[in-house]
Amino acid sequence: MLYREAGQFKASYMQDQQIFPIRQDQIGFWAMIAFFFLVVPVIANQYWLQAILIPVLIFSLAALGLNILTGYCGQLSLGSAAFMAVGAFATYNFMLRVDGIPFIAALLLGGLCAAAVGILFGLPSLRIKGFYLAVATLAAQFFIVWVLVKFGWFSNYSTSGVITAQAVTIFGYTFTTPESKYLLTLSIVVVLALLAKNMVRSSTGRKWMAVRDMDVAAEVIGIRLMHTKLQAFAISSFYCGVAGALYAYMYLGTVEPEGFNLDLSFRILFMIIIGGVASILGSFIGAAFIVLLPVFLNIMMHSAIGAFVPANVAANLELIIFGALIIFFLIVEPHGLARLWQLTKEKLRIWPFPH
Amino acid sequence: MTFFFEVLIGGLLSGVLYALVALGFVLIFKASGVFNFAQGAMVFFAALTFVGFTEVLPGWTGLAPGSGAVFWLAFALALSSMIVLGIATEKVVLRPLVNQPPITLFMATIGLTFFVEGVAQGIWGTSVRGLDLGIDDEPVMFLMDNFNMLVSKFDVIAAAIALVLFVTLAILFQYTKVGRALRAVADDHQAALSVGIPLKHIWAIVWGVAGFVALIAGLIWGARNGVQFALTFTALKALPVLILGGFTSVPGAIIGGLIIGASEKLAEVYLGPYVGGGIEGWFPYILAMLFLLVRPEGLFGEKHIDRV
Amino acid sequence: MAREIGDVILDLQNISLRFGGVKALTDISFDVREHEIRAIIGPNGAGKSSMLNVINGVYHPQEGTIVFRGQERREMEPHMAASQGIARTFQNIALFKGMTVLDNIMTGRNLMMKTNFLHHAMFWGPAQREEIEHRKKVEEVIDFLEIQNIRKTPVGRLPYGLQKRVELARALAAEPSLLLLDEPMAGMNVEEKQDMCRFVLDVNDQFGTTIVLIEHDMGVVMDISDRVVVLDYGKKIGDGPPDEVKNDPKVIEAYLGTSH
Amino acid sequence: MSDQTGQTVPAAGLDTFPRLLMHHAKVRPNRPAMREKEYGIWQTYTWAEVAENVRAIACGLAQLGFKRGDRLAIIGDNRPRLYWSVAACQVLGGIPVMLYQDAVAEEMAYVLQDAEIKFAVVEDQEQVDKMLEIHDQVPFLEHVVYDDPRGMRHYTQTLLMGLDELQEMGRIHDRNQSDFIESEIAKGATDDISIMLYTSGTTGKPKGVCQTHGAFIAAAQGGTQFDKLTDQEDILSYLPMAWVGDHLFSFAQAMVAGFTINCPESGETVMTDLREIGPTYYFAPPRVFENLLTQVMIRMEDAGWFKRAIFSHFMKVARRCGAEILDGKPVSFADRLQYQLGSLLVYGPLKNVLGMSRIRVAYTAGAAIGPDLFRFYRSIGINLKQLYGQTETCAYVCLQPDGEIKLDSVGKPAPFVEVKLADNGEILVKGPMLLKAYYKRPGATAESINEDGYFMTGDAGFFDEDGHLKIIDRAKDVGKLNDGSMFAPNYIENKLKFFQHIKEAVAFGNGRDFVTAFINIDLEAVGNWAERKGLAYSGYTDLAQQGTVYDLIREGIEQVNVDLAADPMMSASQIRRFLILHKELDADDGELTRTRKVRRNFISERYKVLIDALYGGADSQYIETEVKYEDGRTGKIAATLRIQDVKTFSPQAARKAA
Repeated sequence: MLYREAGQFKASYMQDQQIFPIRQDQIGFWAMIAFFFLVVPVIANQYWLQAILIPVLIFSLAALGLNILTGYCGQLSLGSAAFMAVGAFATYNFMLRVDGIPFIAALLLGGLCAAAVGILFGLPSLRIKGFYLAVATLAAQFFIVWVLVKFGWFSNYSTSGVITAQAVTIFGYTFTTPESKYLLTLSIVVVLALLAKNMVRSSTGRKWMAVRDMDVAAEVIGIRLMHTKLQAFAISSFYCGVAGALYAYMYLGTVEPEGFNLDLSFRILFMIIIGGVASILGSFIGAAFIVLLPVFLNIMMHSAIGAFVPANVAANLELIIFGALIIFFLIVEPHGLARLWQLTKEKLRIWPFPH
Repeated sequence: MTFFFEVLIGGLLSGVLYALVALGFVLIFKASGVFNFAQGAMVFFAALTFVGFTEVLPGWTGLAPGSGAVFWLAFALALSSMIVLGIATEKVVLRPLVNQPPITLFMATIGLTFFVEGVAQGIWGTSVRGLDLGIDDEPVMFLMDNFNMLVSKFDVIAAAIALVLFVTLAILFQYTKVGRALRAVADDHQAALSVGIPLKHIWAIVWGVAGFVALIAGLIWGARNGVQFALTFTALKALPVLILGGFTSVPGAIIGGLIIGASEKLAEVYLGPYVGGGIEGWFPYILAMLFLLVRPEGLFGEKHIDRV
Repeated sequence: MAREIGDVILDLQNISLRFGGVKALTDISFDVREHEIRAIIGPNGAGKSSMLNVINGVYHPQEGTIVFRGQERREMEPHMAASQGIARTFQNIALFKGMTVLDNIMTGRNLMMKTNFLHHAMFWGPAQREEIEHRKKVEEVIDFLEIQNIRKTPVGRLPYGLQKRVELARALAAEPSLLLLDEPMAGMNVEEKQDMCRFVLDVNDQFGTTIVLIEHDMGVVMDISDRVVVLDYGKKIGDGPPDEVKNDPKVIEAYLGTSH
Repeated sequence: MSDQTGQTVPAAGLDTFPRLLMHHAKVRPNRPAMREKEYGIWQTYTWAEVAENVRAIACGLAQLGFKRGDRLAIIGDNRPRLYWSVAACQVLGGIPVMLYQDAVAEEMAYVLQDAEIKFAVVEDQEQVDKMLEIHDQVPFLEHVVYDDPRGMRHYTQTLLMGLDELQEMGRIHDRNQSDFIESEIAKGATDDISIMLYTSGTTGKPKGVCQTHGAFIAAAQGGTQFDKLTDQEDILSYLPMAWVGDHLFSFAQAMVAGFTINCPESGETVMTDLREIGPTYYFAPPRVFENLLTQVMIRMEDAGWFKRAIFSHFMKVARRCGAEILDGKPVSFADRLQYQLGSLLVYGPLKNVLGMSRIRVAYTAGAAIGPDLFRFYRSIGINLKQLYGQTETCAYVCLQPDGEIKLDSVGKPAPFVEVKLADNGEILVKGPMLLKAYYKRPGATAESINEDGYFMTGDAGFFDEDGHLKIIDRAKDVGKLNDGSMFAPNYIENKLKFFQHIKEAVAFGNGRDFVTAFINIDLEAVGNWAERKGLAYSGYTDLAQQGTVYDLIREGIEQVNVDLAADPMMSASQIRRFLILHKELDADDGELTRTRKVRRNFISERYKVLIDALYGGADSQYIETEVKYEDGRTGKIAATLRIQDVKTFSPQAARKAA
């Protein structure tokens, strides 16, 4: 309906390969960016920033990481949370042990550590696929958390492995207010999302998808499966690692290894199933959905029965609804909410025609 | 040496229980090609349902708490619930997803896991319950006296029950019509359909049987460790068992279970102290992962060739 | 004619392939000359696809040697074959279902792309230049195979005949010197077959590509191929120009003995 | 030459196309002159690039021995390089001869012989094959240059050459003799023949119409000023290059105004390409607009009730006030508001999906356009207008001015054009855009231009009170009723055919007291209508004779009568009686020409008994007709046809009703 594409022809491949080839989409994108960078910090209150927006962004990044591995490269992983843990603890140790290291450097190094661990646990993917691989990634999940708990060095010998994030200072500015943390998180996430988008729309992404869709054919046209899969593991884990570090530094402040448990891995998996596999946008939608659903449920139930629901009942209801939603989406729309948006967009583009 | 055997036997006995959970996976995988991640949740659901019924039945019926009648009635009700759950899962979740890639079905069963756990705790609450099957957790005196080995009577009986179950199922599958049909289905769905085997019927039966196996496993595990959410994690250990034993092999599930059970206990006892303990939690997975690198098809699984 | 058949570029010597106890190929030898169209025919299950899979390294024969462009080896790895200029299509279309036609064909050029994921993450600069350069080549292939109007369509939505054509496009994008076609015309209607035939001939003619193809349609095989290998139950029972093979009693028997 | 406004006023001395081209190459070297959808994107050629390429082709042709006055045949789809070849030929003082690319080899042979073609530039292998096929009939054909080398590898004929090779050759020549092109351009005069377009005419063999640079430049300038075209326009060039309209819009006007022409990827992708380019200036024959509208309606039928409701509501609003808003006429504030909303929800998106969002000016011509169709496009805000012209007048006689649109006129005489009517109603035109001559046919030239220098169009028409020209018929078909008033059968038949249930109509009245008509119903449209009404029928003949169908058709004819009555010249031509034929008029039976024009004389003989019955006052008539089937067999259709009277209207009443 809002699209006016006539006349938006492409006279060069550069124009044809833009992320948003349609002008209206470009406008929409920049409007969103402007809204989240300029308007949100002004209008959102502490609760929204700290308890909703920051975690949504961080989970988006983790989901993006998992989406690279699972959505684009087709390798199912149930260990995302463990890679987040690696990122968080590695960043913590870099901050702790390297004097004067800039936060961003520590963050990136933390991500790289996660990538290295990702490659290690990605090795089985060379021989196995599907749920076999999923089981192997469980090994990462349990093993890594155990290592972080058992070896005090990682948490600087604190009780039960809890770490407390150091203050984050960049160019002399210390990020303490929710607004500043939100903006820093947003910037990092936006940049990384853009880089991810670039990867998936170029040769790297095509190789991932080729491996995902038909590995034998991929091999026959000269794609090296080992290299491609491990690359996906590494990049995916990097994203998860950075997300983990942000989880510790921008969101919670203190985390323990058990916080990165299997449940969190599942949540991230749910984000991409509901949000949309093989979709950058889907990672964001999925994260927002999973974070907002409990909040929404609470409000709903509060208004329905007039009192706050006991936490355990709410938790069980959440489990039920998550479970049901996953099944629902897999049956009805395996490509998730992003796909629904895509379809809506198609409808808008050909409005008033139905198809 | 005695200690080693104590540990080994203890491990093997708990391995039998892993195998019991794994058996549920194998049954479903063989019949419908679905990797049912929710099997663990079903074990939890079964145990919790049983305990729940034993608690509420005296109030509803006036039967004496802890009486045999309550036990059997609760067992019957829990079993019915499991069969209903199994059949409902087959109809509501899996049938609409037929012909989808296996990985999609797998993810659906992860969703199912959450759903089942949520429902179980929603109905029966989240507190840890004890479950008394009337078997005492005391050392087997014979072994104690003669070999000075500490082996729990409960474990031995549980293992015996499991073994009886394995044998019964094996006989059923080998010699009954349903069993033969099931094996045919496992070999080739299309072929089975074409010779007139009612696939949907078979699936329903399999899910029912899987529910039954989950109930038995749930009762034993529950009686041993208490009925609690952690049960689902214990049940997850059936996954490495499967990787060792192969997804399609019942003997594989048993042997895989024994290996996992024994090795994790031995590792805990002999390696644990060097690294601070608690390695039981991940050892089976790492073992399975390393194993996958060497022999991806499992101990008993068939070698898989990609036809192109 | 611009096309002149050259020297032997691929020589298969005494190839035997087993799956477990099943013999798929037994002691097969034949060669392929540069610029020729070489057909492999035979009844179902004769081992034709296995033969192609051996050539480009998907299967590893237990015995025999493969000499490609003077290099001798027991087995090939698929990506090695690809980097030496062997491309192929599959009997059951092996396209990347989740990608568009354009992206599918672009994957065919992956070996010629030199930038890495870091360039790609930045996109602008070397990655973009390379992307555009290869896009141009791909567009030529698209133009050559006349699939301009489906460029941006996800391949899953295309009818069978077009999918086959896209698969050929993906193979051609690699600018192969040896092209293996596994039943390129199977399941097509007459018109689509004619188109495909024309494309195969055009490829051979315009780019000088050596082609090894498996085909069931005898008419097509006899029309377009220079030499034909006949397999039956994994053994070679005939080899030679179409006319010769057509009249070979052993070949006739193999065919009469089966489906016809 | 003020380019600040984007408006082009050609300076003096820009009186031939080559001079115009070089002017643009100098003034706007980096503006896109042409685009072509190829290899997935719109390959763009700037004016400087076009000029360079034209030079190369011209030099190449000169190298081959092309001389001033030689004819160059150009055959192919709309391809930039073929347009360049036209320009290159003109640079050398040659005459480009445009051929229809879909003509069969035999038809081409005639033109090549007639124009004594030595050189041809053709698009591809397909055209080359045709040239080779007829080469022995046109022995003087020396060089065939092809644009697309695809499939040409094995052609060894010496007369063939690739355009690439020719250009390469030309470039070397151009470097060596850099003043060659300039001197050739300097030799050109505005009175030189710039193009030869073949016109089929209604009788006889096609004639080559020779137009001068001056004629086409005048026509192009007139049009450019009239519609205030700038160098920012985009036009989609998809109609045959051999057609005068394409030459005017895509060549002459583009050269004069300096705007961009866009060549689609292929014939099948025109609609997609139209959507991508979104032209600002557009031409299409009525048939295209009709197909588009049909598609819109069909696609809307699949929409949900909500969308359909929105659509039909806003289409109603548009019918009420859309055209008026476009014409700048006063419209109530409420309607204006509704129309704005409609623009957002319906018209805007609709134009978008049709690729018409950016259209400033669109023209249609070539056949009469139905008023409903015409009104539809105007009502959703597309400035669709009609024009009138023929090959001999550079397709430039009358144009509808903005804001003065009438559904059934072709507008006012265009700038520089003088139009007058002969006594028999024939339209006579005079102006700079008239043809110089028919090629090698002085007789035909003399016959078509009268002693006062007016070109006789052969069309009959009249001016209405506002000075708008209305075309009514071919002049030779126009007759008189017994009371002396004019009878224009085509005019009446077209009006009948705009009614969707009528497929063909034949009107009678010449030398009679009143007008009667044969009707062919449209089997599909009436069949649908019957289905909705639950009417059973067994085939055309049965359906045609149903009473309700007669009622349906009669209502339509009465509507036409209202229209006719409103027009003083035509009110005597109201249809009094009609019948629906028992069979569809068919070219196989000789009743229609192959281009589906009614063969009036043949029909009046064949169905004499029916005509007699129409005028004799009977209310039914039996008839038996022989028909040919597709397989060559013959058979007979017999039926008793009803004849019905139709209400007629007095002019005053009709005006009120209209």
